Amino acid sequence: MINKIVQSMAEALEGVKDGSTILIGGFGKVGQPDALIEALIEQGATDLTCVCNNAGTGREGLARLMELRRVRKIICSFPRSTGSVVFEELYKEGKIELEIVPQGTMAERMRAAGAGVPAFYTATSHGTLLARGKEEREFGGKMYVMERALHGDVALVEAWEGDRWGNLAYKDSGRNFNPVMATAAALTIAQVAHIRELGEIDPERVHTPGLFVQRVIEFKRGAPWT
Amino acid sequence: MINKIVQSMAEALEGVKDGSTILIGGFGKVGQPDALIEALIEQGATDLTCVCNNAGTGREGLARLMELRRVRKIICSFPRSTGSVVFEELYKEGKIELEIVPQGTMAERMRAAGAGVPAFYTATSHGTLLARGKEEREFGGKMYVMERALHGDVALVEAWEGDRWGNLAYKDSGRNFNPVMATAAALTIAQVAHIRELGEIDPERVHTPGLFVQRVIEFKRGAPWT
Amino acid sequence: MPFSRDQMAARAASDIPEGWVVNLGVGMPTNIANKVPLDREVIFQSENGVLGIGPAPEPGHENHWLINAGKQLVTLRPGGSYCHHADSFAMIRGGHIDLCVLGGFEVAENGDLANWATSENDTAPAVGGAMDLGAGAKRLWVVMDHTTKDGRPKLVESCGYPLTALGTVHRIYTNLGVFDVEKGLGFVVRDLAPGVSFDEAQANSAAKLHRPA
Amino acid sequence: MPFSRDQMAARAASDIPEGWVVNLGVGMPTNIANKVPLDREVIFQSENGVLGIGPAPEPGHENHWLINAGKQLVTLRPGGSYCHHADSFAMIRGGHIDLCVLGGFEVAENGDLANWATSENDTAPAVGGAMDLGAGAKRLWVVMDHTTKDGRPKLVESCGYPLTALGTVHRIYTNLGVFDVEKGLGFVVRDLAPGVSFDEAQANSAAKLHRPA
Repeated sequence: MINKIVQSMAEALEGVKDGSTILIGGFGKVGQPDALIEALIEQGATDLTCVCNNAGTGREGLARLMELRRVRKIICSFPRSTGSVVFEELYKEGKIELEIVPQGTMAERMRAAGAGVPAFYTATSHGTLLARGKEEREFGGKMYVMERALHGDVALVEAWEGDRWGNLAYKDSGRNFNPVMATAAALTIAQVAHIRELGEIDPERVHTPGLFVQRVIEFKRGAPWT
Repeated sequence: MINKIVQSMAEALEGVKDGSTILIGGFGKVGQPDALIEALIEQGATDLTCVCNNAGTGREGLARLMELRRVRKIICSFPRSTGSVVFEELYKEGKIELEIVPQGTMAERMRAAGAGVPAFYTATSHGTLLARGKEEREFGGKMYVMERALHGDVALVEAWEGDRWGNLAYKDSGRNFNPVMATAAALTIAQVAHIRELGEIDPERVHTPGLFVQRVIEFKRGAPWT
Repeated sequence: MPFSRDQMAARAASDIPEGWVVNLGVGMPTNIANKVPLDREVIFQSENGVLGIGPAPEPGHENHWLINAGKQLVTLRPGGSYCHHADSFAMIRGGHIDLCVLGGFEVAENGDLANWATSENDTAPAVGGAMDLGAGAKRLWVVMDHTTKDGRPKLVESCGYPLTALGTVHRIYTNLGVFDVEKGLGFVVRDLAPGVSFDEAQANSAAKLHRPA
Repeated sequence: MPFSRDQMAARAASDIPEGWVVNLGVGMPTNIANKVPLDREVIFQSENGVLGIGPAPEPGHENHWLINAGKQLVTLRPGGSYCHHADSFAMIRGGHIDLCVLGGFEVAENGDLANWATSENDTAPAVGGAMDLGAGAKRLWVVMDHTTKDGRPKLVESCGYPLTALGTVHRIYTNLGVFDVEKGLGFVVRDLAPGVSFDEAQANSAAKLHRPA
């Protein structure tokens, strides 16, 4: 019997190595795998590259991981959100590397990684600072930038429901980066609000088929995430 | 009020021009927009390039369109299926052009067209006859072939249900090429088994959001497609 | 009297025809949605994978799983749907969004937009989806004040700030009026706020304004 | 006595561990699914967007919307799901399929596979998804007769037919036995059919066979 469901956060994060690239799902607080990030803090891996749309807020979660100096580099589209104090401090002091990627390019680079596409062209960022040092090329009279696949060693994702095969379904705007990141990492760990019996998730709305997921753990975030 | 629902097949196919590239959904007979193909035969456009996984079977549908000498070129992965007699005759006599594309590359080229990606790299076909004349390039010690986006002027797709905004949901393996083709054409025409009221299709299982669809027509194919 | 921010949003809203798919940038552009009557069906897309955004939720009926790109709680209209980030930006990059409205630091007369960083050495500038939207949408409008707080013009001959997208702005709504960017010509005045003269608009711009043909 | 086709399928099936995601090519490989007991959970993928294919439908319970890549009616297991063609081949190209089993015209000792065209001038050869599967799956096995009907060996030093994929075959199941392709070495005999000698297998091969270390 295939059973990807694990019972403890320690088991969920087991084996995450120093130096890993960690893809972290969520947009704002929606679809953000809070419990897995806490568990990663607990787990101890360091020298991490984190890929996440924002660079953390407040002093919890990703911000806490950065404050503990466990994040070497952050790859994101929007580091400067309200309350990203920890990141801004570390960045000012040169204690964290930053790679800014346009949000759509970031999503597509991970989609490419998951789909076996090593590189693709996009018009996004052509002629801007973010295209510096990148190959540009003309197709049909228009200029495009070559972007590379962005692979993760680990993806931390949050879904509404999941089953023992690793199938996931998301809720509303909780989908965001999660399904894309799930395809792009060697080890995808899913925090789900509800474990379902196999076959309970409608096959037409399985958003992440189980083959992209290695571990599933149930975690109810509590209000208002119910 | 947005209303993409049309009442007649003539209206559905209106304005399709000679010389168009037509993307035709379906895999085998599943998700194949039979009624729209018939309507295209009726409509009269000629000198067409058809993109379809197979090159037609029997003497109906796409095969009939070819027999009428309205298809200049076919782009497909598998021209030689059982009963593709019309195609084989025309091809032997040099009366139709053929571009063979690996099935996954064909899907990805249309996905790229829909996603604003003019070109991408894939390992598929590297070192084979189908890579001849294409740029090859190394990434991370492995060789890849550069493939171009494949755009359609028109896509003919079949879905299980659709609404007046053009939202579509497919049934079982009827999804196949249809959602990808819907994104890749300037004019996407959907034949649906059931028209639904706006909001009746679960927002979590809208497989093709309405912005990719210009016209919707209800057509019940009858048994066994019920 | 120059347009208020509310009036700028209303003015932009009134120019959006039924049936368009529209992405509104964070900040001033977001307000445009409130100015489009619900019975004129405009489909608002948000890059976090929401298509068909409805009005703000009524108090007590908030759904915390449903936010827009500005991270505000929103609702979904009947006919709306969800997708993931790569599919959402495929819509944007693939040219399936009829209109995107962004805020701006500067717009140049060739349609260049600068709206994400204030210098090449900006500490951790935040780009979000602006470059994707700027390059991908069928039409790009900008809503912004005509000048900075200290009076520096934001309609310019060429952008001094780092660029977001090249040559893609079609129209600008400011407190002084509405301006089209016409290829090979530059800024064309489409409309002026009540009591604002052409000369006043010109005096507040760092590029030539043209009268409509 | 050489393996029958059914025995070849059963032999391959017995080597597939629980939990693998497996794509079976049209023809001989498809039969492998029938040889995997349902309680050993192997997830069969079909490139037309079906993951978790179950046994053939019982008469009277056919669902005509549900076929596999060979266009046979199938069923979906609980836990199965559907996706579109680009997502399906993203699974394949992205290395998410543990095993693909294809038929073959020829396999070379460096792992090259030829299975789609019989000459460069083939009239309209049909490739389907073979090149994607050949290049993308984590492991590629081939199930084929050891020789052609007229006795020509199909295990060769280098392929004469046009290639499908380069250097990706890991194992071959034939009527004479089971052969691994080892990098830098070539064909290694893993098993022989009952009554088939190493010499007989070698005599029917056009490349050197190695005894297992």
